Amino acid sequence: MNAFKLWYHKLGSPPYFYVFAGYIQPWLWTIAIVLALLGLYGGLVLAPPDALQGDAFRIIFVHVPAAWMSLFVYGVMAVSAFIAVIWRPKMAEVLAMESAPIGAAFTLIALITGSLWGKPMWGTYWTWDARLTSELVLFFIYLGIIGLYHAFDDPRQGARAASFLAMIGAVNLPIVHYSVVWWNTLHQGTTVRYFGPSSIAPSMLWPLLLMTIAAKFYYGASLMGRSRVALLDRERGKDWVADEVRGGDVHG
Amino acid sequence: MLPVLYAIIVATLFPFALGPEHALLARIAGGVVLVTVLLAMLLALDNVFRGDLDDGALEQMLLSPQPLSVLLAARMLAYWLVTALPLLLVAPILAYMLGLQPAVQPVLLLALLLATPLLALLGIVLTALTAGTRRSGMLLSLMLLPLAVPIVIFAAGAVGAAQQGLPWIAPLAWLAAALALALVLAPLACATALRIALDT
Amino acid sequence: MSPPPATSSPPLMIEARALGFTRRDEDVFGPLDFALRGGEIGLIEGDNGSGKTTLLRVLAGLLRPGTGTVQVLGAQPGSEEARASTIIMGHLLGLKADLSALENLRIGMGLYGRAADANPDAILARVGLDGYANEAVRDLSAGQKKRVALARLALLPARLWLLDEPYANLDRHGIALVNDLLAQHAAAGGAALVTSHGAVNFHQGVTCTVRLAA
Amino acid sequence: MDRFLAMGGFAMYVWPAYAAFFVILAGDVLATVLRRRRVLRELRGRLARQGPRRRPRTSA
Repeated sequence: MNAFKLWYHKLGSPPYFYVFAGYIQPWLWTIAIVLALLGLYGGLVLAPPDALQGDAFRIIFVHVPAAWMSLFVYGVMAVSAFIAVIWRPKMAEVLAMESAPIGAAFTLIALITGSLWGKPMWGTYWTWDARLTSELVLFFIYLGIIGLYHAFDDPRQGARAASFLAMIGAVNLPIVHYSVVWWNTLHQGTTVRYFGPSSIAPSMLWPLLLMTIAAKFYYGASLMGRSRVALLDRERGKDWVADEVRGGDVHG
Repeated sequence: MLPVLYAIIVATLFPFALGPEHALLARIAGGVVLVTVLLAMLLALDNVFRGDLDDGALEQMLLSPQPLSVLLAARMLAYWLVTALPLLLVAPILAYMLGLQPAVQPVLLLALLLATPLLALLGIVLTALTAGTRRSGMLLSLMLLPLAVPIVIFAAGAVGAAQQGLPWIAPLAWLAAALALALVLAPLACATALRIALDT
Repeated sequence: MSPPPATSSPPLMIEARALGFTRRDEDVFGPLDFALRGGEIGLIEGDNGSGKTTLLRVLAGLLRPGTGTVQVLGAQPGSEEARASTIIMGHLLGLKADLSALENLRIGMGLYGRAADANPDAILARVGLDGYANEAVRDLSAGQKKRVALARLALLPARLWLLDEPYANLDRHGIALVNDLLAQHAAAGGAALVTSHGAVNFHQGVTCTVRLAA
Repeated sequence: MDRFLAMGGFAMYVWPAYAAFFVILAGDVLATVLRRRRVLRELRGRLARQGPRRRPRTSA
């Protein structure tokens, strides 16, 4: 426990985090790429076409990881945001604010791939189905957080305000989801099930899991890269940044 | 009175866009009035703290020994009285002009009576968060949309159910519960938000 | 808070130790050490951009100090105890333009309470606004607005005044009025911290000066 | 290979979906790289302006 605390406090210091992130980033990239290649091979080549959906089902190997990541990133961001608002450590602000664009990217992917999948399945690119609608609202929440962050001149102030918004969003998100589900049943809209929980064949499952884990590692890698830049930008007056800029490590 | 005028203008445009067919207008009347009222309230939201921020009165409020959340609760009440109450007065007229069945009018009014204070409370928390920024009307709309979605769904759900002669009390009960919760939490959240937005 | 025994020195109003403030990791003002007791008037000197206003805002509790510590009446700036006895008058006076001078004073009293035996009408007369009580602040001149803010200052029970450029917009009589109010406030055991770029006509009783480098 | 690319007739849905996935993530990476370059250029400019004179302040 004590060692963990020490490590936590060390990671909270920007120069240490900068070095640490630079060290683990290549590893995260490597794992993400290897897993993604394996997952793509399994999903696009090895898995047989689905009995009902034909080859269109192969979209799940990008859609489902993106949809899961859109929520996972939000969770990480909300926890960082909570810490940033209560205890105000600089690192939590950076991690929360640099997570938001990645989460927004995954949400956008989930929306695009979801509608590309919807066209062959439901005959339309967009339907106001509960999942797609919730995902759209989630996208707006991400945009609001990013917009609020950039509306402030001072990044620390912006980060804290946007973190507070992220916390409000975390409370709001389940409410949105359940109200949208209720609204959907009320209007008896299309009730489409992507796939029943029992119908996943193992040949489908393992590429899906690989892609999901790859997406998580990608998130880690991208977050490290973004945080490093953000730290350089925010700590510009500090000596360690000057040393970093003078020193060799200018690419990366 | 600007929000009221705005609501009247928006509601008037709908028949021109959709045609004066009575059945269609009657079906969408409830939803149109709800969304119109929401947009009109949004119009006034950006100015809630602007004046106090520009003349320094907000600083005096922040620094006074009174609890900030109580002062902000008064601010929220004032906003609702000035913006939402006049809208509540014109909303039945607009709904009638769009052809909403008279029997549904009380449900619409009740839905608005619960939805508008809820929107005011949540909207002002978000406005407080943008208090330290430059003019931000568009950003505020973007931030408010996700919070407004459930409110609109439940309020419109009640009106829609009443139009079909179905029981409509459940969604309104949810709105009332949310309002009770927001009445307690929103002033506190607003005080926190304001301190975050104005502190460096 | 109980009054201190008469023999001891007046109570500490502000105590700053190595107080500094940074914005975007750049120093706004360097480490400062100073103390201000009841009955004292402090002057903050410095050029434009040297952080005078920022220092006052830190002391009022509107901004958090970057480094060092500061106590206002033995409490954290911005805490409830500190807020109850501090008032700041900044470039923005905090007057509502649509309301009358008297109504603005009433708002101040509602927020902060009222000093013992203070009377809004008498104070308005004292700052030279006799007969303007019901005039909307919008219709007053810049100097007259400043006088309304000064009247509010004298009316409220705050023991620590933080005044940002109180002489701006004022004529000779106005400057004398500010000095008068400051003298009275100090005589009653209050303290004040005043910013000024190039102290003109400054009050005699300045007991400490805080100099900010640009 | 042609059969693989045809995706059982669903090529016009499957491939754009995969393209969206990778293009958007590549955009995320590219944005970071460009921002890093800009920040470093800015910082180098600042250091050059300050010259060899070090700031007296020590870092936290």
